[in-house]
Amino acid sequence: SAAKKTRTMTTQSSLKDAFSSYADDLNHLNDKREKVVKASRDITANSKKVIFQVHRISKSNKEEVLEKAHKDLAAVVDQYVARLVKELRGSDFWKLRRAYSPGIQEYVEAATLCRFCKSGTLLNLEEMNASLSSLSDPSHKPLQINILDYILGLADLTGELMRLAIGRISDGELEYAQKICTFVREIHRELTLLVPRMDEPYDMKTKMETMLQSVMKIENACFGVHVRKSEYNPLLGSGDPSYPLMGVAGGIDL
Amino acid sequence: SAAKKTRTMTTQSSLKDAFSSYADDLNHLNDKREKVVKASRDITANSKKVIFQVHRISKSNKEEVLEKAHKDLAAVVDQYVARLVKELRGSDFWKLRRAYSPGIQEYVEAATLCRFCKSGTLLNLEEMNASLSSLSDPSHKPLQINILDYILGLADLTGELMRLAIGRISDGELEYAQKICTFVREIHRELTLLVPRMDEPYDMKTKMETMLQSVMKIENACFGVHVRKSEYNPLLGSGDPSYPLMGVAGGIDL
Amino acid sequence: LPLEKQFEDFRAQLEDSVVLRERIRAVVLEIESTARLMYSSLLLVYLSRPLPEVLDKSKAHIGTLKDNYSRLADILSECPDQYYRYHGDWRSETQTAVSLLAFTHYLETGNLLLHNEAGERLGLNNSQFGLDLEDYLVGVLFMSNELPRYVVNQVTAGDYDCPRKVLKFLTELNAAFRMLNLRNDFLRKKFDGLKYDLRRVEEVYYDVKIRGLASDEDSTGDQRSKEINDSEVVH
Amino acid sequence: LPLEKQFEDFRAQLEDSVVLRERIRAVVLEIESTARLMYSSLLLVYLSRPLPEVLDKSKAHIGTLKDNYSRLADILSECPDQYYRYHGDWRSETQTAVSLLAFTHYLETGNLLLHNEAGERLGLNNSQFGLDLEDYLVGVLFMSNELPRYVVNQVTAGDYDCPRKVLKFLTELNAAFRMLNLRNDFLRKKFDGLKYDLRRVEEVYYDVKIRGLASDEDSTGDQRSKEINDSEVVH
Amino acid sequence: LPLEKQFEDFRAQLEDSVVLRERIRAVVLEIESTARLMYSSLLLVYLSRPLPEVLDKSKAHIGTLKDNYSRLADILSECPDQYYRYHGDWRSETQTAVSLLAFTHYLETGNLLLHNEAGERLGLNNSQFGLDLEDYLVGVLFMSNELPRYVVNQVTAGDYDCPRKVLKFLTELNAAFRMLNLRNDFLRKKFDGLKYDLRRVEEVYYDVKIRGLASDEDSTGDQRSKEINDSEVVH
Amino acid sequence: LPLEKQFEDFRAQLEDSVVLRERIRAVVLEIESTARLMYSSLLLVYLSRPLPEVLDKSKAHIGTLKDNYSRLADILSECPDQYYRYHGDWRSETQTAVSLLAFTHYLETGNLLLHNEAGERLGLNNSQFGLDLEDYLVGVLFMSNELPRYVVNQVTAGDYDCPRKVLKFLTELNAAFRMLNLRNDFLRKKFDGLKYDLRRVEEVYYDVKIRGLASDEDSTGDQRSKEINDSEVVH
Amino acid sequence: LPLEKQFEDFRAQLEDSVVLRERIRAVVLEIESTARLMYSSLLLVYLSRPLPEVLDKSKAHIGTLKDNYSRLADILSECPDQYYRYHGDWRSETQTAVSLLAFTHYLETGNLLLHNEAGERLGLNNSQFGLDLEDYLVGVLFMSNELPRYVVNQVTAGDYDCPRKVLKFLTELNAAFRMLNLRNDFLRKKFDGLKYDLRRVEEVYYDVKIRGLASDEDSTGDQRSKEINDSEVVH
Amino acid sequence: LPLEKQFEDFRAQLEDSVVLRERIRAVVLEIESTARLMYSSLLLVYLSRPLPEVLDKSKAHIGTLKDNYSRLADILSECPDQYYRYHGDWRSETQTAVSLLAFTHYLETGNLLLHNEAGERLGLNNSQFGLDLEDYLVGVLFMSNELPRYVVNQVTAGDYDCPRKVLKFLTELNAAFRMLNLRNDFLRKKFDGLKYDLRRVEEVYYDVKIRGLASDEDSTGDQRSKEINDSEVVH
Ligand SMILES: [Mn+2]
Ligand SMILES: [Mn+2]
Repeated sequence: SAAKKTRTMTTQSSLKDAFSSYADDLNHLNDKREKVVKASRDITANSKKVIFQVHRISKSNKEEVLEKAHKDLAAVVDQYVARLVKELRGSDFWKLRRAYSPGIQEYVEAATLCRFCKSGTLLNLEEMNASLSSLSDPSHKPLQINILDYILGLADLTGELMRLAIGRISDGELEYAQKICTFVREIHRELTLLVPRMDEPYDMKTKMETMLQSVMKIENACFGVHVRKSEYNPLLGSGDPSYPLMGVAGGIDL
Repeated sequence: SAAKKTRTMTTQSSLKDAFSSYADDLNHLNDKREKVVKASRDITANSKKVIFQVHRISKSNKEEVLEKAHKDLAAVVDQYVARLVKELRGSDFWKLRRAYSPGIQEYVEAATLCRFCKSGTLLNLEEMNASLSSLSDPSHKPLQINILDYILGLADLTGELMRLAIGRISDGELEYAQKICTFVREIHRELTLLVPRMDEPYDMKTKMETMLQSVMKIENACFGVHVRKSEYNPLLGSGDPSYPLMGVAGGIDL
Repeated sequence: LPLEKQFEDFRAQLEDSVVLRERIRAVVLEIESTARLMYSSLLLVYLSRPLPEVLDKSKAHIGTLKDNYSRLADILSECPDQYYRYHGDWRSETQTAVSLLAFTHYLETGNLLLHNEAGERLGLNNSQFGLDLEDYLVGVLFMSNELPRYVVNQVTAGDYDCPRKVLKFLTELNAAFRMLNLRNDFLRKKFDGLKYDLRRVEEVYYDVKIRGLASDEDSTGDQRSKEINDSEVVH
Repeated sequence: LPLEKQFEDFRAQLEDSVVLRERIRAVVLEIESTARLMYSSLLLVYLSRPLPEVLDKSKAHIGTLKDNYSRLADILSECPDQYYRYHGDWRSETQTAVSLLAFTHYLETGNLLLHNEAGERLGLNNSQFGLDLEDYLVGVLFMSNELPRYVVNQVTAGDYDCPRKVLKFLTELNAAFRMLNLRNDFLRKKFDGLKYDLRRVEEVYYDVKIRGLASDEDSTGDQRSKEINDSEVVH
Repeated sequence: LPLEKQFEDFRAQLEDSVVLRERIRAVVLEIESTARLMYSSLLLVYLSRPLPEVLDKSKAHIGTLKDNYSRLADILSECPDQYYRYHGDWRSETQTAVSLLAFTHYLETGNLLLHNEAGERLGLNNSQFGLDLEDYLVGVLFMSNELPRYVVNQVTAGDYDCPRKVLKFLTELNAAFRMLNLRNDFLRKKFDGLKYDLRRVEEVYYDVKIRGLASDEDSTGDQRSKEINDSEVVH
Repeated sequence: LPLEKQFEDFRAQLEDSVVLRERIRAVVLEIESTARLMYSSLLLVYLSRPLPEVLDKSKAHIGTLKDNYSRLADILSECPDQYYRYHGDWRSETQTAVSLLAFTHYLETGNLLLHNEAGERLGLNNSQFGLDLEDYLVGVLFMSNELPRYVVNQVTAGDYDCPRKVLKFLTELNAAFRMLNLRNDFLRKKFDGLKYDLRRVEEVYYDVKIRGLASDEDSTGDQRSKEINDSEVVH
Repeated sequence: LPLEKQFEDFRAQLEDSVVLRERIRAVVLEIESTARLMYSSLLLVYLSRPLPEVLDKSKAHIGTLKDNYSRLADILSECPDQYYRYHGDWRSETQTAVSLLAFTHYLETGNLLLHNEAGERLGLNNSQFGLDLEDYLVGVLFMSNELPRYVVNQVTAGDYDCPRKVLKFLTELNAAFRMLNLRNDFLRKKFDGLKYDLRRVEEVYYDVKIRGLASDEDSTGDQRSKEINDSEVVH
Repeated sequence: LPLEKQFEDFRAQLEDSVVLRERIRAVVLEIESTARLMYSSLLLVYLSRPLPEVLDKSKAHIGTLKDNYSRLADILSECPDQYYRYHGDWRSETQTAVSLLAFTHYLETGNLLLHNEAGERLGLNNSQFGLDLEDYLVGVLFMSNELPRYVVNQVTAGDYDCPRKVLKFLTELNAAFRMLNLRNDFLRKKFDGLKYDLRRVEEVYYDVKIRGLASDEDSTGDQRSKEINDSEVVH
C-alpha cells in the first residue's frame, strides 16, 4: 500500500494547491467587484449632478446651462466611467453587471437627458458606446453599455423629462412641453413592446407603471394649459391661436 | 417705491447667496457620506477576511492562525478604520452613522471573535475604543464605536461562534465547544434584557431570533456528543468521564 | 465577572437613553401642540381676517416654540454630540414648525425666512444644537404647498394683487432650490411638488390678469424677469 | 424616424435574446433530465449494488451530459462574451451535474474531482465557455451532503471500512474549503453545511470503531492527522 | 383529571364564541348590503335628480338598517360586556352606514348629523349597545370625502350657489375637528384628508366666483370668518 | 407489481399534462404578444393620429387574436371538461385582450362591447370553450381605467364634446356594475377603481363646462339622469 | 337596452356561483372536521395502542368521508364541466383525506393505497367527479412525511423490525416517484421532501442495525436492491 | 351651536381615552420589562444553576407581575365594560407572562398551570378583569416551544429521565388541544407548531432510549397510551 499512500499524498497536495488557486481567484474576483461597485457609485452621484444641472435650465439661459451640463457629463465619462473601465479591464462585463449596472443606468439617464435638451432627439446606444470606445486602452475590448442598462436608463429618463416639462410650462415654453410630451409618449409606446423581452421583465413592468404616471402628469399639465388658453382666447376677443399668456417672460407686461 | 425696490433686490440677492451656501453644505455632506460609505465597505470586506482566517483554526495550529488573524485585524484598523476616521474628521459621528454602521459592526464581530479565541473573554467596548483613540490626530475627537453598533456586532458574533463550535467538536475539542456554548448562552441571556432599550428594537428582535437558533445549534451538537459519550463509556467498560473518542487527533489510533 | 459587569453597564447606559427619549418625547408633544395652535391661527388668513390680527395671533406662539426648543436643548446638552442620535424624534415636528414660521414671515415681509433666521427664532442657532439644513428646506417646501391655497382664497375674497406677489416669490424660490443637488429622497420629492404649486399660482395669476382684475400699480414684472435671469445663472 | 428605427432594432435584438433563451431552456431541460437519470443510477449505491456496476451505469450518462453542454456552448458561441448574461439559466443544473460527477469520481478514486477535471468532463474547459468556479464549489458541497447518507447505508450493509475513508476525505475537503474567503452568500451557507456532514460521518466512524467493527488494516489515521496539519497551515 | 376537564370547558367556550361570530357575520353582511343600496340611491344626486326624490329613496333604507342593528344588539345582549370584543367585526360597516346617514342629513338640512342623532337613527343609543364615538367621527369624515364630488357635479349642472354653502359647512366641520386632540391613528389620517376636501371645494368656489357665476347675496368671506372666529380662537 | 404499474400510468398522464401545458403556454405567449401590439396601436390615439387609422391598425390584430384562441380551443378540445383546470394559464391575458377589444369598440361606436360580442370576436362563444364571465367583466374595467387619460387628451386636442360622452358612458357602466353582487375578490377591487375613473372624468367635464367650452346641445345632467334612472332604481 | 339586459343576466349568473360556493364551503368544512377526527384516531398508533384497535377507530370515519364527497358530487353535478372551476375549494382537504386513508392502508397491509382504491374509498371514481391525480400524489407524500415519526416511536416502543419494513416501503415509493417527470410545482416540492423522510428512516434503521437490535431474517440490503432494481433501471 | 357643543364634548371624551391609553401603556411597558427579567432568570436553567435557585429567582418576579396587573385592573375599573376595547394593548405581553408562569410551574411540578391558576397568579381571576381564554392558550403554546430546548440540555446535563416525562406531558397537552375546535387564526397556527415540539422531543427520547440511557422504571409507551386514551378517544 505504499503506492496507494503515495497516490493519496499526491492527491492531497494537489487538492491543497487547487484550493489555494481557487482562493486566489475568489479573492481577486471579490476585490474587483468591490472596486467596480465603488466606481459605479461615483458614476451615479456625478450623473445625478448633471441631471440637476440640466434642471437649472430656463428660457433665457439655455445655452449656458447645457454647456455646463455637457462639460460635467464629459467629466463623468473621463473621470468616473474611465475608472470603471479600468477596474473592469480584462474581466467579463456581464459577470459583474450587477455591480455597475446602477451607475451605468444613471449615466444613460443623464446623457440622454442632455441630448434631448440640446437637440430634441434620442441619444442612440451606438453613439453612446462609440463615445466610450476611446476610454479603454486598445488592447482590451472597450466597455459596451448593454441594451438592458440602456433601456432601463431610458425608462428613468421619462421621470426627469416629466419634471422638465412641468418647469417648461411655468416658463411659458408650451411648445417645448408639448414636444417633451410627444417624445415621452413615443418612448413609452416603444418600451411597451419591449417589456416581455427584457431579461428581467418584472423590474421593467414596475418602471413602466411609473413611466405611465409621468406621461399622464405631463398630459394633465398640457390639458390645464389648453383649457385655460381656450377660455382666454375668446375673452381676449382674438381668434389668434397663439398663446402668449403663459410664461413669466411671455410678453404680458407685469 | 424706490426704497421698496431696493429692499426687494437686497432680499433677493441674499436669497441667492443663502441658497448658494446651502448648496455647498449639501454637496459637502453628500460627498462626505459617499466617502464614508466606501470606507465602511472596505472595513466590512477586510473584517470578513479576518473572520475566515479565525475559522482556519485547528487544534494544532492555534497560535499561528490567531497570530495572523491578529495581524490582519490590526491592519484593518491601521488602514481602513483609520481611513474612516479620516473621512469622518470633524463631522458628527451620529449624523453619518447609517453610512458606516455596517462596517463597524463587522469590525466588532471580527475583533471580539479574535479576542474570544485568544483568551476566552469578551473584548470590551472600552478596550476597543481605547485602541482606536490613537488613530485620529489629537486635535479631533477620536472615533468612538457607539454602544448600539457594538451590541449589534456582538449579536452577529454568536453566529460565528456557532460555526467555531461545530468545528471544534469535529476536532475533538469538546471542552472548547462547551465553553463556547456557555459564552454564547450568556451573551444571549444578557442581550435579551437589552432588546427593548435599543434605539431600533425591531432590528434587534430579528437578530435575537437568529441568535437563539445559533445557541440551539450548539446545544444540539453538544447533546449529540454527550449521548454518544454516554453510550460508549459503558461499552468501553470504563468509568472514566473523560471523552477521548471524538476528534481526529484525539488519541484513537486510526 | 467582567461579561456580566459590562452588560450591567450597557443596561444602565441604554436605560439612560430610554429615559432621555421619553423626556424628548414629552417636549416634542408640546412642540406639536404649539404648532397645531399656531397653524390654527394662520388658518384665519383664509377667512380674510385682517393680516395684522392674524400675524399677532400667530407670532404669539413663537415664544412658546422657542421655549420648547430651549428645553429640548437642555435635555440634549446632557449627552453632548448625540444630537443626531435622537434627531429623528423631533425631525418632522421641526419641519412643521419651520413651515409655520416661514409662512408667517412671508405674510409679514413678502420674503423667505432664511436658515439662520429660522434657527434664531427657534433658538436653534448655536453650534451644539442647530437647525438641520434639510429640515429647514423641507419646512420651506411645506410652506410653499400652502401658498396656492392662500392665493385662491385671497382672490375669492377680492385681493387681486396677491397672485402676482406670490408668483414672484415662488418663482424666486424655485430658482433658488434649483441651485441644490439633492439626493433621491424626501426632500427631492417635496421639491418636485414646488413646481406644481408654482403652476397653480400662475394659473390664478392669469385668471385674474385676463379679466383685468389685477391692479397695475407697478411694473415689477420686467424687473422680476431680469432678476430671475441672474439667479438662474449657473454657479 | 431615428427613434422608431432604434427601437425597431432593440426589438430585434431582444427578440434574438428571447429566442436564444428558449433554446438554452430546451438544452437545460435535457441536462436536468440526464442529471436525474444519473442520480437514479448513483442511488443504487445505497442499495448495496456492486460498485463497478453503479459506476458503469452512472458514467454512461457523462457522455450525454457532455453532449448537452456542447450544444449549450454552440448556442452561446453565437453571442460571444455573453456567457454570464445567461448564466443564471443553467446555473443550478450545472451545480447538480458537478455534484454527480464528483460523487461518481469519489466512489471510483476516493479523491476530489478538481475544477479543471470537472470542466473537462463537461467539455467546459475552454476559455470562452468554462465552468464557473462558484458553481463548481457549490456542486462539490452538494456532493458532500450526500456522503453521510452513503456512509450510513454502507455500514448498514456491512461495509465497516467506509466511514474511515469518507471521514478522511471530508476532513481534507473541509480544510481545503477553509482556505477560501467567501462572501455571505449561498456558497457560504452550503459550506456551513459541510461541517454538519463531517460531524455525522465522525459519529458513524466512532459507532463502528467503538464496537470493534472497523478493519484495522492501516494506520492512515496518524498520517491523516499529519497531513491535515499541513493543509491547515495558513497561507 | 383537571387538564382534561379544563379543556372540555374550553371547548364549550370557544365553540360558543365561534357560533356567536358566525351570527354576527350574517347580520353584518346584511348591513353591508343595505348600505350598498342606500349608497346607490344617494348616487342619484349626481344625476341631478330632484332632491326630494333622492332623499325619499335614501331614507327608505334607514328602517332596514335600524332593524339590522337591533338584531346585532340582540345577539350581543347574550354576552354582556363583550361589545368591544367583537366590535372589530362590524366596525367598518358601521362607519359606512354613518357616512350615508350623515350625507342624507346634510342634503336635507345643510347641517351635520350629530352623534346622538346618528345613534338614534341606527337604534344605537342605549348605554349597552351604543355608537362608538370614533366610528361616528370616521363616518363623518367619509361623508366629507364625498362633498367635493357633489360640488363639482352640482356646478356642472348649473347650481352655482352650492360651492359657497358646502365650503361654509366644511370650514365649520374642519374647525370643529381641529378642537379634537387626535392620536396618530386611522381617525387622524382620515382627518388629514378633510384638508384636501376643503381645498378642493375652495377651488371650485374660486372658479365660480372669478367667473362671476356665484350669486351675490353674501360676502361669504367675512361671514365664514365670523362664524368660525370663536371656535377657532379659543384654544 | 401494481405500484409500479400504477406509476407507469401516472407518468403517461402527467407527461400528457405537461405537454398540454407547454402547448398552452406557447399560444398564451402569442396572445400576450398580439395584445401588446394591439395596445401599442391604440396608443397612437394619443399621438394625434386620425381615429380611422388607429382603429384600422388596432382591428388588424383581432384576426390574429381569434386565430390564437382558436388554436387554444383546439388544444383544449383534446381534454374535454378541463377548461377550468387550465383556465388560470390564460386568464390574465384574456382579460387584457377583452379590454383592448372593448376600448377599440368604444372608440368606434361609443358603446360597450357586450359579452357575446367579445366572445365572438375572440371566437370564444361556443359552449365548450367560452369567454369566462368574470374575465369579461375585469376586461371591461381595465378598459374604463384608460378612459380618463383618453378624455384629457381629447380635450387638449380640441374635442370638447368628449368628456360629456365618456361621462355618460361611465355613469351607465357604473350603474350596471352596481347591479352585481360582487364577492370580495379581484373583480370587486377592480370595480372600486371605476369610481375613481368616473370622478376624474367628472372633473374634466367640470373643467370644460365651467369655461363654457362644452358644446351646448345637451343639458346632459338631466339626460344622464334619465338614462340611468331605471336601472339604478330597480333594486 | 342591451347593456342593462346583459348585466341583469350577469347578476343571476354571479349569484348562482356565489350560492354554489357557499354550499361547497359547508361540505368542505365537514370534510375537514371528519379528517381531523380520523387523524386523532391514527395518532393512537404513536401511543403503542394495539394496531387493530387503531385501525378500527380510523376506518370508522371512512364512511363519513364518503358521504361528504357524495354530497359534494351532487352539488357539482348541477354545473357539469365546472369541476375544475371550483376544484381549488376542496383541494387541500382532499389531499389530507387521501393521506389519512393511505396511512391507514399502509398500517393494515404494508402496501401503498392505489389511486383507484383511494378514489373508491371516497366514492370519487366516476368519470364526472374523480380524484384528481395530483391530489392523490400529494396525499401520498403527506403520508410519507408521517412515517419517520412512526418509525421513531415504534423503535422507542421496542418494535425493532419496523424500520426495515418502512425503509423498504419508502425506497419503493421513492423509486416509483422518480419515474414521474414532475413540473416545478407544489407536487415536486413535496416529492423533494420524500428524500428527507427516506434519509431519516435509513438513519433509524442504521441505529437499530449497528446496535444489533434488528432482527436477522433478512439481508435487506440485497433484497431492497433487488426489488428496486428493475423499476429504477428501466429509464 | 350644537355642532360646537358636541365637539367640545368629543374633545373631552377623546382626551380621556388618550390619557387612559397612556396610563395603560406605562403599565404594559412594566409588564414587558418584568417578563423579560423573569425570562432571563429562567434562562439560568441552561447555565447549570440548581433548579431551586432558578425557580426562586423566577418566582420572585411573580409578585411584581401581579402588582402590575392590579394597577392595570385599577385603571380599567374606571371604564367598566371596556376591557375588550383596550385588550389589544396588553394582549401579547400577557401571553408572554402566562408562558413564563407555565414554564416555571412545569419545572416545579411537572404539571400544566391551569387557566384559573394562571389568572390567580396574575390577580386576573375576577369577573370584571379576567385572563382571556385565548391569551392563556397561546401562552401555554409559547411555553411548549421552550420544551425541546429544555429536554436537549437536560440530557446533556445527565438527566436521562427528562425526555420521557416531557414527552408524556406534551402528548397529553397535544391531546387536550385536539379537543378544541380552533378557528383559522393565530391560536390555530401556534397549535400547529406544537406538533413540531412533540416530534422533536420524541426524537430526543428515541436517542436516549436506543442507547439504553433511559431509566427503566417505565414502559412509557403503554403508560403514555393509557393516560391519553380516554381523552383522545372520546370524539
Ligand atoms: Mn432620475
Ligand atoms: Mn458574520
